[in-house]
Formats: sequence, structure tokens, C-alpha cells
Amino acid sequence: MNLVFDVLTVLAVCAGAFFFLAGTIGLLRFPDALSRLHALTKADNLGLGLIVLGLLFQAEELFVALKLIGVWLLGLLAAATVTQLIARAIQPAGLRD
Amino acid sequence: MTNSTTAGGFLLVLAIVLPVVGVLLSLALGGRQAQRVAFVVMPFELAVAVAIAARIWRTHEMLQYSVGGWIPPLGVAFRADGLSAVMIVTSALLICGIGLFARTQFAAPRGAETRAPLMFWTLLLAVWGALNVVFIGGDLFNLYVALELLTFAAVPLVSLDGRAETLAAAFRYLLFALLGSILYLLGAVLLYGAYGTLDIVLLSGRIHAQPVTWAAISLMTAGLLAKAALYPFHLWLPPAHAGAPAPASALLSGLVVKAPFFLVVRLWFDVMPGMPERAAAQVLGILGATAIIFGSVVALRQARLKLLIAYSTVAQIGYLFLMFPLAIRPEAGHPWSTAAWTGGILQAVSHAFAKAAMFMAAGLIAEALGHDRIAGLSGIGRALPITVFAFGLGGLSLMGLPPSGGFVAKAMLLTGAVAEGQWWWALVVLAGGLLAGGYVFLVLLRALGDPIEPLRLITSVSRGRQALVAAVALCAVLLGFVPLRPSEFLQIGRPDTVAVGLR
Amino acid sequence: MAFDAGLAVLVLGVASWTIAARDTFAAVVGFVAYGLLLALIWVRLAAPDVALTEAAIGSGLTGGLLLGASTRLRRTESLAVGEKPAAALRAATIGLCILVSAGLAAIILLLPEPAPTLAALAAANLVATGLGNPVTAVLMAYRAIDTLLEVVVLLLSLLGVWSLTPDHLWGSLPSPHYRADSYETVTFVTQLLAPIGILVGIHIFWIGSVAPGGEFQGATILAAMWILTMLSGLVDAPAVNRRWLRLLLIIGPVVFAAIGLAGFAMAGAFLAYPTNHAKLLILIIEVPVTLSVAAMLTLLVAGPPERSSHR
Amino acid sequence: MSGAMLYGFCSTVLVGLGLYGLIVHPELLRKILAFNLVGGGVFLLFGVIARRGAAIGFGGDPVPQALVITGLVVAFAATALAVALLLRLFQETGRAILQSDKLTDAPSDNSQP
Repeated sequence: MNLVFDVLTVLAVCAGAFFFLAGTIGLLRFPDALSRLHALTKADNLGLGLIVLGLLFQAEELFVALKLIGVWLLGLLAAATVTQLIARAIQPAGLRD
Repeated sequence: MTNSTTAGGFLLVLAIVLPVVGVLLSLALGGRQAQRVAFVVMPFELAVAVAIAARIWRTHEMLQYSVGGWIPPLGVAFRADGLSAVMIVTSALLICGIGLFARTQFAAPRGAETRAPLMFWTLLLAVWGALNVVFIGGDLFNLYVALELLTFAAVPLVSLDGRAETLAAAFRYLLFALLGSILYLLGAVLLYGAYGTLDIVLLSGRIHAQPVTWAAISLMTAGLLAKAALYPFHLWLPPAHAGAPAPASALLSGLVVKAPFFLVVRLWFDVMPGMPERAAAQVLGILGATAIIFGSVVALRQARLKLLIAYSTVAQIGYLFLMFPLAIRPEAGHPWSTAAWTGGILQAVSHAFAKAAMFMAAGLIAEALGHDRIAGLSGIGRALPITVFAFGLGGLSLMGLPPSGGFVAKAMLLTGAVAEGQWWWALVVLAGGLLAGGYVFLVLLRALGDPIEPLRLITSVSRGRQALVAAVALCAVLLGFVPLRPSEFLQIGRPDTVAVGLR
Repeated sequence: MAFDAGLAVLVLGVASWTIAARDTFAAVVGFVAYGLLLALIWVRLAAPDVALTEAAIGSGLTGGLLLGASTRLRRTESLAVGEKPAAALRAATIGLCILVSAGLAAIILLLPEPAPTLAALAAANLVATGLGNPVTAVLMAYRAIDTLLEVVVLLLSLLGVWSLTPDHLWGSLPSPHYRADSYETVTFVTQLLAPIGILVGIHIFWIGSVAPGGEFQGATILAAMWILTMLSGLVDAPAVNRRWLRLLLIIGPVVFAAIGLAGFAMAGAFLAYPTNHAKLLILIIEVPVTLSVAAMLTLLVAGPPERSSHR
Repeated sequence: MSGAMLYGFCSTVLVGLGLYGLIVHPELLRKILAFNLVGGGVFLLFGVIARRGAAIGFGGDPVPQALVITGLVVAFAATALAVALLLRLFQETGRAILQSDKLTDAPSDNSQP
């Protein structure tokens, strides 16, 4: 059982890391700020979710698992908020950049 | 668990807690109460200071207190030796004097709270508490916190009037002070890494000559010199001390810069007794000598009275560091049994009173005239005779003329220089005295001269305040009756052994 | 080891960036990243309490403070260009700094082995404090005087900040000029986040007696929530002469000092606790200290009063 | 070489970097930033020393760890005061740098409260 959990953890965390990588490449390669934001938040939210999922398999008690899920939800909230704010801030300048 | 606390050790706790409680109360009560709180704390704190000194005098023993009953190295100890007691009493007397002097200047108006009085009285108590922690702190990290306490209490005093130039001066002061603290902390960290304790007494037993020690002591000394404004770290001092309101200038120049000097003394003579090298001490002496000559010459060329006095502080700080090359004699006896050691400490004390009196006198003159241009002082000697007299009394001490504490201090430094065969320091002491005579007489001649046109005072200055300044200056004069020999009281509580590793 | 090496290189890279970056704002962003990476290092150094503090205060609050300042100072940057020191001076400084770094590196190689430590002593006395976290025991028992003075240091720096108020604005409101109307997102998020944040802050403070956490870390999170509600326009910053605010600021140090003085009677020394009640007394101190420190941190970020009226 | 020592060297470089910024940058905000870098380096060195003192099941000596927490709070207080002074200076003068060391010769008016 432990082995199965460990394998699942490795798979999920690796997948999460891959999405982080994709998001970072998007941040660096995409042409304008809005699509950069898009790439970054989409990929990072998913990446974080996968990493949390992977870690859930290692959680020894319920409280720890709840805390992990809390981390993910707060991460989502922060990302969504900051994206909104940045998007608003660049709006007057149009979609160039 | 409390076996390392001596009887009467609780006085040390009171010396710190009283001002801190005063700070908290004056902030909470606010408005006109801030000043009242300060004036309630003053007599009690003065009494505590005198009680500490009296107990040390009577028992000839160091006072010690282990906070919380936790003995070092795990806990923090407070210790007061003869040297601490002298500094504590000096601070207490001078702060009471400054408080009385500032009574009308920073009187809070009726009605809504105003900023400057609240800040002044609260910060005055904060400086007092911080100074006492510096003087009795027995733990190098606790002393770091004390230094920061002192910095945060002192910097806002500089920019109390909110003018752009004083804000810039305060910022520069803060930068130097922070750099100094962080260097000091770096040194303390290295000492902990090497010896596993920050307690001064425990360290003095474990410390030995090795590169880590030298690096740590150099870093800490450099940091403290930046805070003490010893040449070449003096840049921040003149604008800060000249820009502050007169009572704050008196506090900063008289007491606050003495705290880092005090810690250099602790470091060199208590943390590593018997270890300092002659060569290192010569470096401190050379910096001190440069400060004396440079500060005095620049003071001579100032057009404004407060800047002149501030540059004179740069010079007088130099004298403090002459004691290091003269007192450190690796082959012959305790450094603190030398005339130069007592002379250095006496210089710190007498300069505190003399300089505070001069800054307060300058404050009264500026109040009366509306400016402090030296060229425009003619006739002020007739308008404010007591004030100018007080300024002159303070000047005696700076020049080193009898009767004054400055005379005794400088005479002892001269004695030390001659006894040690290091005559070059004697030349510096004499030259510094002559230059000080130059700038003091420059001011006095102007002040006593006849005005070209009748002098117009914009406000009158009360006799009481003038007399107060004279009284503070008189303290510096009275120190001139201290016997011209190494003080026994100052040696109470100093380590007995010189050679390292004997304990 | 490879991870440590990578982390060290990354930290040094980010640190160099904060020094070398042309744009101050970018440098500050670098500094925030630097703080977070340092927090990771603290975990690697088995100091989770410090890691929390570094992330919360070193990176978070300090970063926020500097970010705010850098946006305000943005238009002065071009002015400073002409003031760059001469190349010779810079070269000399580089030499000096390399010397300092290399010297220090050589010195730490000379530190004794095995390293002196107070861990055993701290552990042996832990029972007397009733605490399970040795770091909290150092802060609240062995070296409680440092902590008391540290709270006073925070209070004094706040006084220093307030002392910069122009006279006619004394008694008015600290600075942030945030317009809530254009920030509905922030308002919404704050309403959602503040209760959670406050819970987390209390949790981190509470857990500090047995696990990593404590009053300063908890207070920082509480302060962050207060700052957030001010940013979002949900509450306004308090006027500096409010009586309740003054009481909130001093209640922590006052209780700390009072219980410290009571130690004379209860346990024979200032800041000593009777063995059976140590944990309770420490808790009684920590609750108000956490509140006071949270208020001090918040107001330090808010800055001196700058507005005479509510928005 | 242990991981702790690696971070030890890292801390000494941080001190050097910060000192450089503190001396060379004319902009005051950059000086404040550099001061924080030096502080970070010093605290990190203390953390390394704490780690070296790991004993009896503790991952590090708790005394220096606690002192670093105190130090971090004090450093924040210093930064806050410096930033407030800087912003006020900027308000008054429109500048965020210190002029070279020319003292203004303007007469000192008695503008005390």
C-alpha cells in the first residue's frame, strides 16, 4: 500500500512540476502581458493542485491533509486576485507590451 | 538558582524598568500628561542611580543581577561596576538638568495633544532607559538590543522640528547607526560561534588570542566607532547635533555618543582583559588624535554657534580614545590602574556636563536672538550674562584649564603620556587645548564685545533657565576637584587578573 | 547537498540582482524573492521558527513596506543617475567587499569543532518553563528581557515614524490613499481572507509553545490581515491620538513588565516564573504582546499621519 | 564540507554584496535594501552557527535561533523608520538622495516649538 502511495506521489508531483515549468516558459515566451498572466496562472494553479494532491498521499492525519488543501485554495485565491489586479493595472495602457 | 544575584541587584532592574514604564505611560496618557510622567520618573530614577552608586561605594563590590533567575550562559545578567555607576549617575543628573531646562520649551499647550512635546518627553525617558541598559548590560546580544533602543530613541530627536535639513541629518545618523549595529552584531555572532556564550564575564574567561577573536573584536569596535562618531566616521555628527533642538543636542552630544565609547571600553578591557595589542591601541589613539586636530580646526572655521559646538564634540570624542594607547601596557599591571584610564573616563563625564551646558547656552542665545550666527553675537554678553558665563565655564573644560573636570582629565592623559614615554600624545593634548581655546574665545570675544547697533532680543529668557545652564556647567567645574590620581572607585568590579587563562 | 548548493547559488544570484538592478522596483521584487529563498534555507538549517519569521517579517512585511516606498519614489530615480560614484571608488569598494567576504569565510573555517552549544542547557531547563518549543523558551523565559526590550524597540520605532508627522496633521490618519471603489476585487478577497488569516495567525501564535510558531509570527499574520482590510478600504487606518489605539499599543509591554515585576514576589526575581505556573503566565504575557505587536507592525507599515480627513 | 558550511560561505558573500550596495548606491532606498541584505547575511551566519551546535536531538542550538528572531524584528523596525524618514525627506525636498556633504549655510532660525 505504501509503495502505491509513494508512486502516486511521485507521479503527481512530477506532473505538477511539469505544469510549473510550462507556466514559467509561458511567462518568458508569450508576447503580451495578458497572455503571460493566462499561462502563468492556469499552469501554476494546476501545478500547485497536482503537487498538493501528491502530498495528500503522504499525509498522516486528517488535519495535515486539510491544511494542504487549505494551502491550495488560498493559493488559488491569491493567484486569481493578483491576476485581476495586474490585468486592471495594465488595461489603460491597452493590450500592447 | 539566583546565587549569582548580589544583594541590591534589584536596583539594576529598577534602573531599566522605571524609564520603560514611563515611556509606556506617557504614550498612553498623551497630551500634557507626558511631561508630568517624565517629571514623576525623574526623581525616582535619580534616586535609583544614586542608590546604585552608594551601594557600590559602600560594599566595594560589583552589583549583579541574573534576570529571571537564569544564570548565564543561558540567561542574561546585569552588572554594575564602579565605571557603570559613574556613567549611570552622570546620565541621571544630566537628564534631570536637561528635563528642567526643556520644561518651558516643550511645555504641551492646553487642549488637543501636540506632536513635539509628546515625542520629546517620551523619547527623553527612552534614551534614559536605553543608556542604563548599555551601562549595566552583561550580555553582548542584550547590548545590541540596547544600542538599537538608543538609536531609535535618539534619531527622531534630531528631526523633531521637521525641517528638510534636519530630516537629512537624521537619515544620515540612522544609516551610520544601523551600519554600526550590524557590524557589532556580526562580531558578537562570531564570538558566540567560537566560545558558545555572549556573557561578558564568561567570555573573558574563555577568550584567547586567535584570528576569530581579532576579527570579532575589530568588527565590533569598527561598528561602535561609527556610532561614537570617531574620525573618520564623524560625518553624521555635526549636522545631527547642530540641527536638533537645544535640549536634544545636549542629550545627544553629552550622553548618547558616550554609550558606544563605553562599550568599546567594555570590549577592550572587560571582554578580553590583558589581550589588546599595543599596535591596535595605537590605531585608536591615532584616530583620536586626528579627530582632536581635525575637529578643532573645523570648529574654528564655523559661522554658526551650534555647528561650532558640534565640531568641538568631534574633537572632544578624540580625547576619549587617547586612553587606549596610554592605558594598555601588556607588561606592566592593570590598564585601569593608570592615570590615563581614569583620565579617559573623567573626560567622558566632564565633557558630558560641559558640552550639555554649552549646547543649552547656545539654545538660549538662539532663542533670544532668533539666530545663532557667531558674527551677530555682539552684545549678547550684556543681555544674557549668566548664559555667556555658563558657556565660558563649559569652555574651560574643553580647553583643559583649571579648575575644571577637563583640566584634570587632560592632565591625567598628559601624565600617562609622559610616564609611558609616548610624548607625541602629550603634544596632541596640548595642541587640542590651544585650538579649543581659540574657538571658545572666538565666541566669548564676540559675545562680550560692543554691538555696532543696539541688540534686539526677540524674546526674553528667564533667569531660572540661565541659572540652570550655569549649574550644569558648574558640575563640569566641580569635577576639577577630583584628585589627580587613578580613581579607586572606577576600579571596583574590574577583573583581577591580567594574564589570560588564569581563571 | 546538491539541493543546498543550488539554493545557495540561487540566493546569491537574487541578492546580486537586488544590488545590480537598474530599476528600484525590480530590485525590491528581487528582495522579496531573496527573503523567501532565505526562509527555505532556514528550513534546511533546522530552524523552522526562524523560517516562519523570515518569510513573514523579513520577506513579507519588509517587502511590502519597500514596495510601497519604491512606487512613491519612482519619479526620483532619474535624478540619482548623475550621483553615481566614480569608477575608481567603485572598484575600491569592490575590493574592500571581496576582502570582507573572503576574510569572514576564512574566519568561519576556523570556528572550533565540535561547535560550542547551549542546546543541552536549554533542553535541561525546558521542564521548568512548561514549554515544548525550546526557541519559545529562550524568547519567553531564559532571555525574556531581550524580548521585552525588543517590543519596546518596535514601539520606539513607531514613535519615531509618528514623530515625522507635520505638526498640523498630528492626530490625523496614516497614509495609504487607496481608493476602495476601484478595488472591488480586493474588497471581496479581503472579506473572504481576513477571517481565515486571523484564524491562521491565532493558530501560529498558539502552537508556538510546543511547535514552530509564536507571538511574532502570529502577530505578523494578524498585522497582514489588518493591513489588507485597510488596503481594501473596508476599515480606515486609526488616527494616531485615539485612546484605544494607544492602549492597544502599550497593553503588551505593560502586561509583560507587570508580570515580570510580579516575579519578584512570586519567584524571587524579575521576569522569573514560579515553576508550576510558568506556562500559564507566559501565555498571559503572550496574548496581549501578540496584539500589541500586531498593532505596531501594522502602523509601522502604514507610516506617519498624512491625511487630515477620512476619504 | 557540510551543508551548513556552504550556507556559511553564502552568508559571507551576502555581507559583502550588501556592504557594496550600501556604499555605492546613491539612492537611499537602495541603501536601505542593501542594509537588509547585510542583515540577512549576518542572521544567516548566526543560523549556521546554530546549526553547527545541533545536539541532543535538537536540529540546532535554540539560543541563536531565538536571537535571530529578535534580530529580524529589530531589523524590520529599523527599515520602517528609515523608510518613513526617506519618504518625509522626499516630501520636503523632492529628492531621495543625500546631497554631498555641504552643510547649508542658511541661518539657523529659531524654529523650535
